[in-house]
Amino acid sequence: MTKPLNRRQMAWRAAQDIEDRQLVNLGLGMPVAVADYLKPGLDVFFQSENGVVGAGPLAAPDSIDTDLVDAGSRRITLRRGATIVDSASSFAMIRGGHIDVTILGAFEVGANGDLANWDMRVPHKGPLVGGAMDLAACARAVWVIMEHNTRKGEPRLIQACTLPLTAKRCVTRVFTDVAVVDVTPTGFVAREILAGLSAADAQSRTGAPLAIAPDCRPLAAPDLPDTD
Amino acid sequence: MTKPLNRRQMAWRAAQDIEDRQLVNLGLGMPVAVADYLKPGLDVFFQSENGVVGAGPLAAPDSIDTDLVDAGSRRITLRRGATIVDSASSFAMIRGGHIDVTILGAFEVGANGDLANWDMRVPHKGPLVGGAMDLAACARAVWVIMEHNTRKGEPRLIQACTLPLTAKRCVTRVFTDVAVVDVTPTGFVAREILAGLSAADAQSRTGAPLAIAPDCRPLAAPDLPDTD
Amino acid sequence: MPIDKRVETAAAAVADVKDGATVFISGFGGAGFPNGLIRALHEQGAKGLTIVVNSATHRYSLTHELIENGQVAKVICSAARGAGKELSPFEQLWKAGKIELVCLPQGTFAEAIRAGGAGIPAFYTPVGVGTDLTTGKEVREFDGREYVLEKAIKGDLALLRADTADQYGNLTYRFAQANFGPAMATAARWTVAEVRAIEAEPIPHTRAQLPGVYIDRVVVAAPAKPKAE
Amino acid sequence: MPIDKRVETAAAAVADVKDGATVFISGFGGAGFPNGLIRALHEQGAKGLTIVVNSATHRYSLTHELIENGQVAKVICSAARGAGKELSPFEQLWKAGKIELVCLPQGTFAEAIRAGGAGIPAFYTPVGVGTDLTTGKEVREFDGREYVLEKAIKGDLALLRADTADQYGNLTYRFAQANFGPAMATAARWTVAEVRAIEAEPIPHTRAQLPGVYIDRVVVAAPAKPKAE
Repeated sequence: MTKPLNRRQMAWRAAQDIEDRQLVNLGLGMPVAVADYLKPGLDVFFQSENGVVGAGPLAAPDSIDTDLVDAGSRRITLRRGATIVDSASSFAMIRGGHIDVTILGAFEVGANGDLANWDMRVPHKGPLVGGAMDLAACARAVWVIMEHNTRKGEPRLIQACTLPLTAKRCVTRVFTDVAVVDVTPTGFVAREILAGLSAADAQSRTGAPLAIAPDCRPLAAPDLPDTD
Repeated sequence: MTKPLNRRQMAWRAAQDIEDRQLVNLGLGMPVAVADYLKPGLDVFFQSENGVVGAGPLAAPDSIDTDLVDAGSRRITLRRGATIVDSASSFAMIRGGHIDVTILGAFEVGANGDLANWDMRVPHKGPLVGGAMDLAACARAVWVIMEHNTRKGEPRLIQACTLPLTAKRCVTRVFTDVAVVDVTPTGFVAREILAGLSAADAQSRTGAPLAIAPDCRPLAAPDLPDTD
Repeated sequence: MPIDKRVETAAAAVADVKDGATVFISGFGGAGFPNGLIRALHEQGAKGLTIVVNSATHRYSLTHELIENGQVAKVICSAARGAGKELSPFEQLWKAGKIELVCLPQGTFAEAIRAGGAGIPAFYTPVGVGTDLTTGKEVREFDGREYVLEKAIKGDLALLRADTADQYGNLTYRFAQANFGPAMATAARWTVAEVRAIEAEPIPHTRAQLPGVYIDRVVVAAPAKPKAE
Repeated sequence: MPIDKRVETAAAAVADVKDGATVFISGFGGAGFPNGLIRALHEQGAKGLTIVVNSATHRYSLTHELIENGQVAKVICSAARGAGKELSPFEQLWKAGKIELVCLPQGTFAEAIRAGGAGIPAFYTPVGVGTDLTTGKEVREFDGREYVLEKAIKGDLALLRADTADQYGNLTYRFAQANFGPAMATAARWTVAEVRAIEAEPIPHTRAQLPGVYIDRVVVAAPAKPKAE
């Protein structure tokens, strides 16, 4: 079996599905790395919940501006043509369905598209929802990047979410370390599976029926160093 | 009896009640003339429904700018410190209760403060409400400038409005050509009456009980040419 | 491909408007009327339109050309009265039952459009409670005051007038030009802006008044003079 | 008297905050925290406060000083989790039942504040339907989709950070400084802005990002450095 994708490779794979001229919002963690791997020639705007429309790469250490940040408090730059709006306007943009694609991390995705990504029920720690519910409920397409299984080997793609939901029936595509899975009206459908991983293997690692697309292809990504 | 106030004098009288630093919206017609007669030394901002916050005097003929207008399509100027917002934000300001005083024209005012100023039921003509309902329902104080009686001598201050309402229970003060009348929980109360007009005369020209304030004073205004 | 929303002519910008479309038209108080685009829509000829415009008839607007040309089936506005004693083209067609009319308080009109673009299907407002303009609408009390439920307005197309644009569709406005335009741009599936000039470089974020992500096409158009001018 | 909203010190700007007040605090993602005013409010000592702030605990904010000082009875936010594995001061007091918590989706939080300033008592949003954050709230269907009714948030005082102000209270922001500030300014009975500098002349309308009519006091304050910096 080919080695499962590392985190950067998963981000790379998700990036390949972004289309020209889309307005894209990337969640904290793995998803923000997607911006590094767009297909050549694409002209894409990245929106951040704090109102930046056209976030560019991270700022170089010697040109950091503490007022130029994204929703993850990362010190960023602006791309050509970027604008900045206030939070109420930023979420009007999100809630109004103006974001073409949002790519989020997740703990669990249900076979009906339910998403759980905001609360791990960490004992004693406070809740942190941020903009995840707005993005999940309202972006035109909601994609997830996550490991196919937990560290203990439990499936994250499951029949019904067990953790608190972020939004119902919202996820349409999941990029994992071993597969690209669409969430369809009839449930999970594998579009790509890691070379050497059989359909039966993929199913065994998935907590709900996993159909195999007729044109299912091998999942592959270029060599990339993993994130820290 | 002293001569009834002309239209400019009515505007002058209303202007005397505007306080320092208020945010004021003036309706079309007589009310816009109020801006010409503020007490000396006041620093007042005039808001217009089209988003101008800090409307100044009319533009001189040789410095007209067709993009610098108020809600009445008048070519205006800006005062020091003026800002301009879009319509949604302008009405957020109005509806949110941020306008200290609005001064409107009216056809009828009810003894309970009901205002009718937007539809004369002109046969075949279309309705025109504009921002009147927003201003009447939401300004902190709603004052009216109108003739005390119609051309036929019918009262405009009446027990209950007969014309379509602009807003219910909103008017708190009425400046007419013969009186200044407060609308209180117990009905109309005259604060000023034209010198020489008796309380009985004022009552006879009013379509609902008109109490006389203990400190009721003579209504007076400086000589001013009437409007066209 | 680099984003470039510039188109050559107003005609090209509205070439694909379909019969029955709901079309927002900006402009208020004489500023911000997209008269070049309105004229192009007149010439394009789409029929059965629902027009969402503050004034059904305004002396500085060319909206009446669409109405006189029989292209308009419905008007949603806050002002439907012609200035003169004679009936306006709109008033004639409305009285004849040929145009449907929805008249809203201006702030409700603006907020309903803003809601349409902001994913809010309905909201409560104190404006219009107890008046003819909210007859039949749901009234509900919050903290002892009555409010009426108003629904969002969404549309197919918005026609805006602005001062300048860049290739990304970012817009600047002069003075009171913006009025309903920004809200309309968010509530329409696609939006065309006519501008005085297109800037060669991207408009800096400190000057941009509407993010270009809301704009699909920009076109330079001299202000088309309506009759009143 | 000429309008002049300048005050000399942050202490003077918040001198009259009363116990039990509802206080908005701007700031998000590290930008726009009014740390000078927060510290002044800490020193002023008002207690029983309801704090409306996006993050109950943020490494670039001094909000935690109010919390540690026992001044806060309730927090309305979208993020209440401390960054580290150790419990934050907020989390300790919340777990001990000494601070009440309302956690909202961030867009609902922003829109509820905007609604509070815009005279909208309640609105429907699709966000949070079917999740723990809308338990017990009214759900209603419009055009086949479910929405939840959310109430406006209003307050007594808003504390903002901006870049510059003028004597009229008009504000400019740098980059992402604005975030929740403009909405908060409209929803509070009075608003104080701390700024890097006060401009000698009025800010031109083309540069002003928040009309001064929403601002009551402006004060120059160097950015107070929180621990994380």
